[in-house]
Amino acid sequence: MKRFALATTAIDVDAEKRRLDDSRAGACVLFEGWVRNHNEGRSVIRLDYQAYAPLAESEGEAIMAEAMARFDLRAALAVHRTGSLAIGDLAVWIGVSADHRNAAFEACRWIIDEIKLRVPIWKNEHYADGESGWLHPDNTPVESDS
Amino acid sequence: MKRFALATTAIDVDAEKRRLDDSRAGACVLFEGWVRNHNEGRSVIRLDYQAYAPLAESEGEAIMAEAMARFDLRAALAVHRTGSLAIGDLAVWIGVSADHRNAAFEACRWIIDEIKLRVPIWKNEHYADGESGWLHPDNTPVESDS
Amino acid sequence: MNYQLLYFASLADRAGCAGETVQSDATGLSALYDELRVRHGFAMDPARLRVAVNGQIVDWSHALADGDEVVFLPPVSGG
Amino acid sequence: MNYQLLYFASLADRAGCAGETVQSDATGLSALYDELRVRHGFAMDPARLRVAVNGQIVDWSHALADGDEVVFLPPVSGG
Repeated sequence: MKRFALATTAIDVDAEKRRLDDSRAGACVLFEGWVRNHNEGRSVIRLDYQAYAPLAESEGEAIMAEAMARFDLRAALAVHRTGSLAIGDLAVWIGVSADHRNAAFEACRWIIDEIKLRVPIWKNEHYADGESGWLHPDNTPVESDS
Repeated sequence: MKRFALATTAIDVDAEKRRLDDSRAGACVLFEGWVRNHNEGRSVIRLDYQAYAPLAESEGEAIMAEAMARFDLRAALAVHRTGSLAIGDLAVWIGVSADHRNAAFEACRWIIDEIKLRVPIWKNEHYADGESGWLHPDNTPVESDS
Repeated sequence: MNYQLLYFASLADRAGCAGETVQSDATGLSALYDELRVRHGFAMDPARLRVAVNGQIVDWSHALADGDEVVFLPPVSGG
Repeated sequence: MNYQLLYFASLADRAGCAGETVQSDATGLSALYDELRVRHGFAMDPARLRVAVNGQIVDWSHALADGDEVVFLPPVSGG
Protein backbone atom coordinates (compact mmCIF):
# COMPACT_ATOMS: atom_id res chain seq x y z
CA MET A 1 0.00 0.00 0.00
CA LYS A 2 1.36 3.40 -1.01
CA ARG A 3 2.02 5.85 1.81
CA PHE A 4 3.00 8.89 -0.28
CA ALA A 5 1.08 10.34 -3.20
CA LEU A 6 1.10 13.35 -5.48
CA ALA A 7 -2.34 14.80 -6.20
CA THR A 8 -3.28 16.97 -9.17
CA THR A 9 -6.71 17.80 -7.63
CA ALA A 10 -7.97 18.58 -4.11
CA ILE A 11 -6.75 16.08 -1.48
CA ASP A 12 -9.53 13.90 -0.02
CA VAL A 13 -8.54 14.44 3.60
CA ASP A 14 -11.36 12.32 5.07
CA ALA A 15 -10.50 9.28 2.96
CA GLU A 16 -6.82 9.59 3.83
CA LYS A 17 -7.52 10.00 7.52
CA ARG A 18 -9.64 6.82 7.66
CA ARG A 19 -6.56 4.91 6.55
CA LEU A 20 -4.89 5.91 9.85
CA ASP A 21 -7.50 4.10 11.98
CA ASP A 22 -6.08 1.43 14.29
CA SER A 23 -7.71 0.25 17.51
CA ARG A 24 -4.27 0.06 19.15
CA ALA A 25 -3.57 3.75 18.42
CA GLY A 26 -4.20 6.41 21.09
CA ALA A 27 -2.77 9.40 19.24
CA CYS A 28 -3.20 10.91 15.79
CA VAL A 29 -1.27 13.97 14.61
CA LEU A 30 -2.16 15.69 11.35
CA PHE A 31 -0.25 18.42 9.56
CA GLU A 32 -1.71 20.59 6.81
CA GLY A 33 0.32 23.02 4.75
CA TRP A 34 -1.92 25.83 3.49
CA VAL A 35 -1.18 28.45 0.83
CA ARG A 36 -0.44 31.65 2.79
CA ASN A 37 -1.27 35.10 1.46
CA HIS A 38 2.21 36.43 2.31
CA ASN A 39 5.88 35.42 2.29
CA GLU A 40 9.01 37.33 3.25
CA GLY A 41 6.95 40.50 3.49
CA ARG A 42 5.38 40.19 0.02
CA SER A 43 1.71 39.75 -0.76
CA VAL A 44 1.08 36.39 -2.47
CA ILE A 45 -1.93 35.78 -4.74
CA ARG A 46 -1.36 32.15 -5.78
CA LEU A 47 1.23 29.36 -5.98
CA ASP A 48 2.25 26.81 -8.57
CA TYR A 49 3.79 23.52 -7.49
CA GLN A 50 5.88 21.63 -10.01
CA ALA A 51 7.13 18.09 -9.32
CA TYR A 52 9.51 15.66 -10.94
CA ALA A 53 6.83 13.04 -10.37
CA PRO A 54 8.57 9.64 -10.58
CA LEU A 55 11.40 10.73 -8.28
CA ALA A 56 9.05 12.66 -5.97
CA GLU A 57 7.00 9.49 -5.50
CA SER A 58 9.97 7.24 -4.83
CA GLU A 59 11.63 9.77 -2.49
CA GLY A 60 8.28 10.29 -0.73
CA GLU A 61 7.80 6.55 -0.23
CA ALA A 62 11.36 6.25 1.08
CA ILE A 63 10.68 8.98 3.66
CA MET A 64 7.48 7.29 4.84
CA ALA A 65 9.19 3.89 5.13
CA GLU A 66 12.00 5.53 7.09
CA ALA A 67 9.44 7.19 9.41
CA MET A 68 7.78 3.81 10.08
CA ALA A 69 11.19 2.37 10.98
CA ARG A 70 12.41 5.33 13.11
CA PHE A 71 9.24 5.96 15.15
CA ASP A 72 6.78 3.69 16.95
CA LEU A 73 3.82 4.26 14.60
CA ARG A 74 0.72 2.37 13.48
CA ALA A 75 0.34 4.28 10.21
CA ALA A 76 1.85 7.24 8.33
CA LEU A 77 0.55 8.87 5.15
CA ALA A 78 1.35 11.97 3.10
CA VAL A 79 -0.15 13.63 0.03
CA HIS A 80 1.31 16.62 -1.82
CA ARG A 81 -0.54 18.77 -4.36
CA THR A 82 0.91 19.83 -7.69
CA GLY A 83 -0.40 22.49 -10.08
CA SER A 84 -1.93 25.88 -9.39
CA LEU A 85 -3.25 26.62 -5.90
CA ALA A 86 -5.16 29.56 -4.45
CA ILE A 87 -4.78 31.22 -1.04
CA GLY A 88 -6.09 28.90 1.69
CA ASP A 89 -5.78 25.76 -0.46
CA LEU A 90 -4.34 22.61 1.05
CA ALA A 91 -0.87 22.06 -0.43
CA VAL A 92 0.33 19.13 1.68
CA TRP A 93 -1.37 16.75 4.12
CA ILE A 94 0.44 14.45 6.55
CA GLY A 95 -1.21 12.05 9.00
CA VAL A 96 0.26 9.62 11.51
CA SER A 97 -1.27 7.38 14.17
CA ALA A 98 0.62 5.84 17.09
CA ASP A 99 -0.03 4.26 20.46
CA HIS A 100 1.45 7.30 22.22
CA ARG A 101 1.46 10.99 21.34
CA ASN A 102 5.19 11.54 21.61
CA ALA A 103 5.97 9.31 18.61
CA ALA A 104 3.04 10.79 16.67
CA PHE A 105 4.21 14.40 17.11
CA GLU A 106 7.86 13.62 16.42
CA ALA A 107 7.15 11.53 13.33
CA CYS A 108 4.74 14.07 11.80
CA ARG A 109 7.26 16.86 12.27
CA TRP A 110 10.10 14.74 10.92
CA ILE A 111 8.11 13.76 7.81
CA ILE A 112 7.24 17.32 6.76
CA ASP A 113 10.84 18.44 7.36
CA GLU A 114 12.18 15.59 5.20
CA ILE A 115 9.63 16.21 2.45
CA LYS A 116 10.66 19.85 2.28
CA LEU A 117 14.31 18.86 2.14
CA ARG A 118 14.31 15.88 -0.19
CA VAL A 119 11.22 15.53 -2.38
CA PRO A 120 11.68 17.18 -5.82
CA ILE A 121 8.77 19.61 -5.71
CA TRP A 122 9.19 23.32 -6.41
CA LYS A 123 7.03 26.24 -5.41
CA ASN A 124 6.56 29.27 -7.69
CA GLU A 125 5.00 32.22 -5.88
CA HIS A 126 2.92 34.77 -7.76
CA TYR A 127 2.93 38.16 -6.08
CA ALA A 128 0.35 40.90 -5.99
CA ASP A 129 2.76 43.19 -7.88
CA GLY A 130 2.68 40.85 -10.93
CA GLU A 131 6.08 39.28 -10.33
CA SER A 132 6.69 35.63 -9.61
CA GLY A 133 9.61 33.58 -8.40
CA TRP A 134 10.82 30.10 -7.52
CA LEU A 135 11.67 29.58 -3.91
CA HIS A 136 14.44 27.93 -1.93
CA PRO A 137 13.65 25.48 0.89
CA ASP A 138 13.88 28.38 3.35
CA ASN A 139 11.28 30.34 1.31
CA THR A 140 13.80 32.91 0.09
CA PRO A 141 13.78 33.66 -3.66
CA VAL A 142 16.02 31.61 -5.98
CA GLU A 143 15.97 34.35 -8.65
CA SER A 144 19.37 35.86 -7.91
CA ASP A 145 21.36 32.69 -8.56
CA SER A 146 19.36 30.80 -11.19
CA MET B 1 -15.25 33.39 21.47
CA LYS B 2 -14.62 30.21 23.47
CA ARG B 3 -11.49 28.25 22.58
CA PHE B 4 -11.99 25.27 24.92
CA ALA B 5 -15.11 23.16 25.27
CA LEU B 6 -16.32 20.00 26.95
CA ALA B 7 -18.55 17.82 24.76
CA THR B 8 -21.02 15.20 25.99
CA THR B 9 -21.56 13.87 22.43
CA ALA B 10 -19.30 13.22 19.42
CA ILE B 11 -17.02 16.16 18.58
CA ASP B 12 -17.85 17.88 15.26
CA VAL B 13 -14.29 17.93 13.97
CA ASP B 14 -15.13 19.57 10.62
CA ALA B 15 -16.95 22.49 12.24
CA GLU B 16 -14.12 23.03 14.72
CA LYS B 17 -11.48 22.86 12.00
CA ARG B 18 -13.21 25.54 9.91
CA ARG B 19 -12.74 27.92 12.83
CA LEU B 20 -8.95 27.63 12.32
CA ASP B 21 -9.09 29.09 8.77
CA ASP B 22 -6.99 32.21 8.28
CA SER B 23 -5.55 33.36 4.94
CA ARG B 24 -2.34 34.40 6.70
CA ALA B 25 -1.79 30.87 8.07
CA GLY B 26 0.51 28.44 6.25
CA ALA B 27 0.46 25.62 8.81
CA CYS B 28 -2.22 23.72 10.65
CA VAL B 29 -1.47 21.00 13.22
CA LEU B 30 -4.24 18.81 14.61
CA PHE B 31 -4.04 16.35 17.50
CA GLU B 32 -6.62 13.66 18.16
CA GLY B 33 -6.61 11.46 21.25
CA TRP B 34 -8.32 8.17 20.50
CA VAL B 35 -9.51 5.49 22.94
CA ARG B 36 -6.87 2.73 22.70
CA ASN B 37 -7.71 -0.94 23.17
CA HIS B 38 -4.81 -1.45 25.57
CA ASN B 39 -2.95 0.30 28.41
CA GLU B 40 -0.04 -0.82 30.54
CA GLY B 41 -0.36 -4.32 29.07
CA ARG B 42 -4.08 -4.71 29.87
CA SER B 43 -6.87 -5.09 27.34
CA VAL B 44 -9.28 -2.12 27.51
CA ILE B 45 -12.92 -2.38 26.37
CA ARG B 46 -14.16 1.17 27.07
CA LEU B 47 -13.41 4.38 28.97
CA ASP B 48 -15.43 6.81 31.06
CA TYR B 49 -14.34 10.42 31.33
CA GLN B 50 -15.56 12.42 34.30
CA ALA B 51 -15.01 16.20 34.51
CA TYR B 52 -15.43 18.88 37.14
CA ALA B 53 -17.05 20.92 34.40
CA PRO B 54 -16.90 24.58 35.55
CA LEU B 55 -13.24 24.32 36.56
CA ALA B 56 -12.35 22.21 33.51
CA GLU B 57 -13.78 24.94 31.27
CA SER B 58 -12.01 27.79 33.03
CA GLU B 59 -8.68 25.91 33.21
CA GLY B 60 -9.07 24.91 29.55
CA GLU B 61 -9.71 28.51 28.49
CA ALA B 62 -6.70 29.67 30.52
CA ILE B 63 -4.47 27.13 28.74
CA MET B 64 -5.68 28.24 25.30
CA ALA B 65 -5.16 31.94 26.15
CA GLU B 66 -1.68 31.12 27.41
CA ALA B 67 -0.93 29.22 24.16
CA MET B 68 -2.03 32.25 22.10
CA ALA B 69 0.34 34.42 24.13
CA ARG B 70 3.33 32.03 24.15
CA PHE B 71 3.29 30.97 20.47
CA ASP B 72 2.88 32.89 17.21
CA LEU B 73 -0.57 31.49 16.30
CA ARG B 74 -3.59 32.58 14.28
CA ALA B 75 -6.04 30.30 16.11
CA ALA B 76 -6.08 27.54 18.73
CA LEU B 77 -9.03 25.35 19.74
CA ALA B 78 -9.59 22.28 21.92
CA VAL B 79 -12.57 20.05 22.70
CA HIS B 80 -12.62 17.23 25.29
CA ARG B 81 -15.25 14.51 25.53
CA THR B 82 -16.89 13.41 28.76
CA GLY B 83 -19.00 10.33 29.39
CA SER B 84 -18.64 6.78 28.12
CA LEU B 85 -16.44 6.16 25.07
CA ALA B 86 -15.76 3.05 22.99
CA ILE B 87 -12.48 1.88 21.45
CA GLY B 88 -11.51 4.14 18.54
CA ASP B 89 -13.69 7.04 19.74
CA LEU B 90 -12.30 10.56 19.67
CA ALA B 91 -11.63 11.66 23.27
CA VAL B 92 -9.87 14.96 22.69
CA TRP B 93 -9.35 17.18 19.62
CA ILE B 94 -6.85 20.05 19.41
CA GLY B 95 -6.32 22.30 16.40
CA VAL B 96 -3.97 25.22 15.83
CA SER B 97 -3.15 27.36 12.81
CA ALA B 98 -0.06 29.54 12.42
CA ASP B 99 1.94 31.31 9.74
CA HIS B 100 4.80 28.83 10.20
CA ARG B 101 4.87 25.14 11.12
CA ASN B 102 7.30 25.41 13.99
CA ALA B 103 4.89 27.40 16.15
CA ALA B 104 1.97 25.18 15.13
CA PHE B 105 3.71 21.94 16.16
CA GLU B 106 5.07 23.37 19.41
CA ALA B 107 1.78 24.93 20.46
CA CYS B 108 -0.31 21.83 19.69
CA ARG B 109 2.07 19.65 21.72
CA TRP B 110 2.16 22.16 24.57
CA ILE B 111 -1.64 22.39 24.72
CA ILE B 112 -2.25 18.63 25.00
CA ASP B 113 0.49 18.33 27.63
CA GLU B 114 -1.04 21.16 29.69
CA ILE B 115 -4.57 19.75 29.36
CA LYS B 116 -3.39 16.38 30.64
CA LEU B 117 -1.63 18.07 33.54
CA ARG B 118 -4.10 20.73 34.62
CA VAL B 119 -7.66 20.22 33.41
CA PRO B 120 -9.82 18.36 35.97
CA ILE B 121 -10.89 15.41 33.84
CA TRP B 122 -10.46 11.82 34.98
CA LYS B 123 -10.30 8.63 32.96
CA ASN B 124 -11.79 5.36 34.24
CA GLU B 125 -10.63 2.37 32.21
CA HIS B 126 -12.79 -0.72 31.95
CA TYR B 127 -10.75 -3.85 31.31
CA ALA B 128 -11.58 -7.06 29.46
CA ASP B 129 -11.27 -8.99 32.75
CA GLY B 130 -14.21 -7.04 34.23
CA GLU B 131 -12.13 -4.75 36.45
CA SER B 132 -11.96 -0.99 36.14
CA GLY B 133 -9.75 1.72 37.52
CA TRP B 134 -9.06 5.44 37.62
CA LEU B 135 -5.79 6.49 36.10
CA HIS B 136 -2.98 8.86 36.97
CA PRO B 137 -1.67 11.37 34.41
CA ASP B 138 1.03 8.84 33.42
CA ASN B 139 -1.71 6.23 32.78
CA THR B 140 -0.72 4.10 35.78
CA PRO B 141 -3.59 2.98 38.06
CA VAL B 142 -4.58 5.17 41.00
CA GLU B 143 -6.20 2.22 42.83
CA SER B 144 -3.37 1.48 45.26
CA ASP B 145 -3.39 4.89 46.94
CA SER B 146 -6.99 6.09 46.69
CA MET C 1 -19.92 25.82 59.21
CA ASN C 2 -21.45 24.11 56.20
CA TYR C 3 -19.41 23.12 53.17
CA GLN C 4 -20.60 21.73 49.83
CA LEU C 5 -18.21 18.91 48.99
CA LEU C 6 -17.93 17.46 45.46
CA TYR C 7 -16.08 14.20 44.82
CA PHE C 8 -14.53 12.95 41.59
CA ALA C 9 -12.83 9.81 40.33
CA SER C 10 -11.33 7.58 43.03
CA LEU C 11 -12.50 9.88 45.84
CA ALA C 12 -16.10 9.63 44.60
CA ASP C 13 -15.82 5.84 44.49
CA ARG C 14 -14.45 5.78 48.05
CA ALA C 15 -17.04 8.25 49.38
CA GLY C 16 -19.82 6.39 47.54
CA CYS C 17 -21.36 9.68 46.38
CA ALA C 18 -20.70 12.58 43.99
CA GLY C 19 -21.06 15.18 46.73
CA GLU C 20 -22.49 16.02 50.13
CA THR C 21 -23.05 18.87 52.55
CA VAL C 22 -20.68 18.58 55.50
CA GLN C 23 -21.00 20.35 58.82
CA SER C 24 -17.56 21.00 60.29
CA ASP C 25 -15.61 23.17 62.70
CA ALA C 26 -12.64 23.11 60.33
CA THR C 27 -11.75 26.50 58.84
CA GLY C 28 -8.70 25.27 56.94
CA LEU C 29 -8.46 22.82 54.05
CA SER C 30 -6.02 20.43 55.74
CA ALA C 31 -8.26 20.08 58.78
CA LEU C 32 -11.31 19.53 56.56
CA TYR C 33 -9.53 16.87 54.49
CA ASP C 34 -8.40 15.10 57.68
CA GLU C 35 -12.03 14.90 58.80
CA LEU C 36 -13.05 13.46 55.42
CA ARG C 37 -10.24 10.89 55.57
CA VAL C 38 -11.68 9.63 58.84
CA ARG C 39 -15.24 9.71 57.57
CA HIS C 40 -14.66 8.04 54.16
CA GLY C 41 -11.32 6.28 54.55
CA PHE C 42 -9.59 8.35 51.82
CA ALA C 43 -6.04 6.96 51.55
CA MET C 44 -4.67 9.52 49.11
CA ASP C 45 -1.87 11.68 50.50
CA PRO C 46 -2.98 15.36 50.49
CA ALA C 47 0.38 16.27 48.91
CA ARG C 48 -0.97 14.64 45.73
CA LEU C 49 -4.26 16.59 45.73
CA ARG C 50 -5.08 20.04 44.41
CA VAL C 51 -7.97 21.95 45.95
CA ALA C 52 -10.67 24.11 44.35
CA VAL C 53 -12.92 26.43 46.34
CA ASN C 54 -15.97 27.88 44.57
CA GLY C 55 -14.60 26.76 41.20
CA GLN C 56 -11.11 28.27 41.59
CA ILE C 57 -7.86 26.44 42.30
CA VAL C 58 -6.58 27.67 45.69
CA ASP C 59 -3.61 27.11 47.93
CA TRP C 60 -3.94 24.70 50.88
CA SER C 61 -3.55 27.77 53.15
CA HIS C 62 -6.82 29.27 51.78
CA ALA C 63 -9.28 30.20 54.60
CA LEU C 64 -12.73 28.65 54.25
CA ALA C 65 -16.01 30.52 54.59
CA ASP C 66 -19.44 29.18 55.46
CA GLY C 67 -21.22 27.77 52.39
CA ASP C 68 -18.06 27.29 50.30
CA GLU C 69 -18.02 24.64 47.54
CA VAL C 70 -14.89 22.59 48.17
CA VAL C 71 -13.35 20.03 45.81
CA PHE C 72 -10.27 17.94 46.55
CA LEU C 73 -8.91 17.08 43.10
CA PRO C 74 -7.10 13.79 42.54
CA PRO C 75 -4.31 13.86 39.93
CA VAL C 76 -6.05 14.35 36.58
CA SER C 77 -5.86 11.92 33.66
CA GLY C 78 -7.69 13.50 30.76
CA GLY C 79 -6.57 13.54 27.14
CA MET D 1 25.96 10.28 -26.92
CA ASN D 2 22.33 11.31 -26.54
CA TYR D 3 20.89 12.36 -23.19
CA GLN D 4 17.28 13.13 -22.30
CA LEU D 5 17.37 16.28 -20.17
CA LEU D 6 14.44 17.38 -17.99
CA TYR D 7 14.32 20.87 -16.48
CA PHE D 8 12.38 22.08 -13.44
CA ALA D 9 11.70 25.36 -11.67
CA SER D 10 14.28 28.11 -12.33
CA LEU D 11 16.32 25.90 -14.69
CA ALA D 12 13.23 25.28 -16.84
CA ASP D 13 12.54 29.03 -16.94
CA ARG D 14 16.13 29.74 -17.98
CA ALA D 15 16.22 26.93 -20.59
CA GLY D 16 12.80 27.99 -21.89
CA CYS D 17 11.65 24.37 -22.08
CA ALA D 18 10.71 21.43 -19.84
CA GLY D 19 13.21 19.11 -21.52
CA GLU D 20 15.26 18.36 -24.58
CA THR D 21 17.45 15.71 -26.17
CA VAL D 22 21.10 16.76 -26.07
CA GLN D 23 23.94 15.31 -28.11
CA SER D 24 27.18 15.53 -26.18
CA ASP D 25 30.66 14.03 -25.87
CA ALA D 26 30.44 14.47 -22.07
CA THR D 27 30.47 11.18 -20.13
CA GLY D 28 30.43 12.82 -16.69
CA LEU D 29 27.75 14.95 -15.03
CA SER D 30 30.02 17.95 -14.34
CA ALA D 31 31.09 18.14 -17.97
CA LEU D 32 27.48 17.82 -19.13
CA TYR D 33 26.30 20.57 -16.75
CA ASP D 34 29.13 22.86 -17.93
CA GLU D 35 27.90 22.42 -21.53
CA LEU D 36 24.35 23.28 -20.46
CA ARG D 37 25.54 26.37 -18.58
CA VAL D 38 27.09 27.64 -21.80
CA ARG D 39 24.05 26.69 -23.88
CA HIS D 40 21.34 28.10 -21.56
CA GLY D 41 23.21 30.51 -19.32
CA PHE D 42 22.43 28.59 -16.10
CA ALA D 43 23.95 30.61 -13.27
CA MET D 44 23.30 28.16 -10.45
CA ASP D 45 26.43 26.76 -8.82
CA PRO D 46 26.54 22.97 -9.33
CA ALA D 47 27.39 22.59 -5.62
CA ARG D 48 23.75 23.57 -4.97
CA LEU D 49 22.26 21.03 -7.36
CA ARG D 50 21.43 17.35 -6.87
CA VAL D 51 21.39 15.08 -9.91
CA ALA D 52 19.04 12.26 -10.88
CA VAL D 53 19.80 9.76 -13.63
CA ASN D 54 16.97 7.55 -14.85
CA GLY D 55 14.82 8.55 -11.88
CA GLN D 56 17.42 7.84 -9.17
CA ILE D 57 19.46 10.35 -7.19
CA VAL D 58 23.12 9.76 -8.05
CA ASP D 59 26.49 11.13 -7.10
CA TRP D 60 28.17 13.71 -9.35
CA SER D 61 30.83 11.03 -10.08
CA HIS D 62 28.18 8.78 -11.71
CA ALA D 63 29.21 7.65 -15.25
CA LEU D 64 26.65 8.43 -17.96
CA ALA D 65 25.44 5.98 -20.59
CA ASP D 66 23.91 6.70 -23.98
CA GLY D 67 20.17 7.40 -23.70
CA ASP D 68 20.19 8.29 -19.98
CA GLU D 69 17.49 10.59 -18.59
CA VAL D 70 19.36 13.28 -16.68
CA VAL D 71 17.83 15.85 -14.30
CA PHE D 72 19.76 18.58 -12.51
CA LEU D 73 17.62 19.35 -9.45
CA PRO D 74 17.53 22.87 -8.02
CA PRO D 75 17.06 23.09 -4.23
CA VAL D 76 13.49 21.90 -3.57
CA SER D 77 10.78 24.01 -1.96
CA GLY D 78 7.73 21.77 -1.52
CA GLY D 79 5.49 21.62 1.53
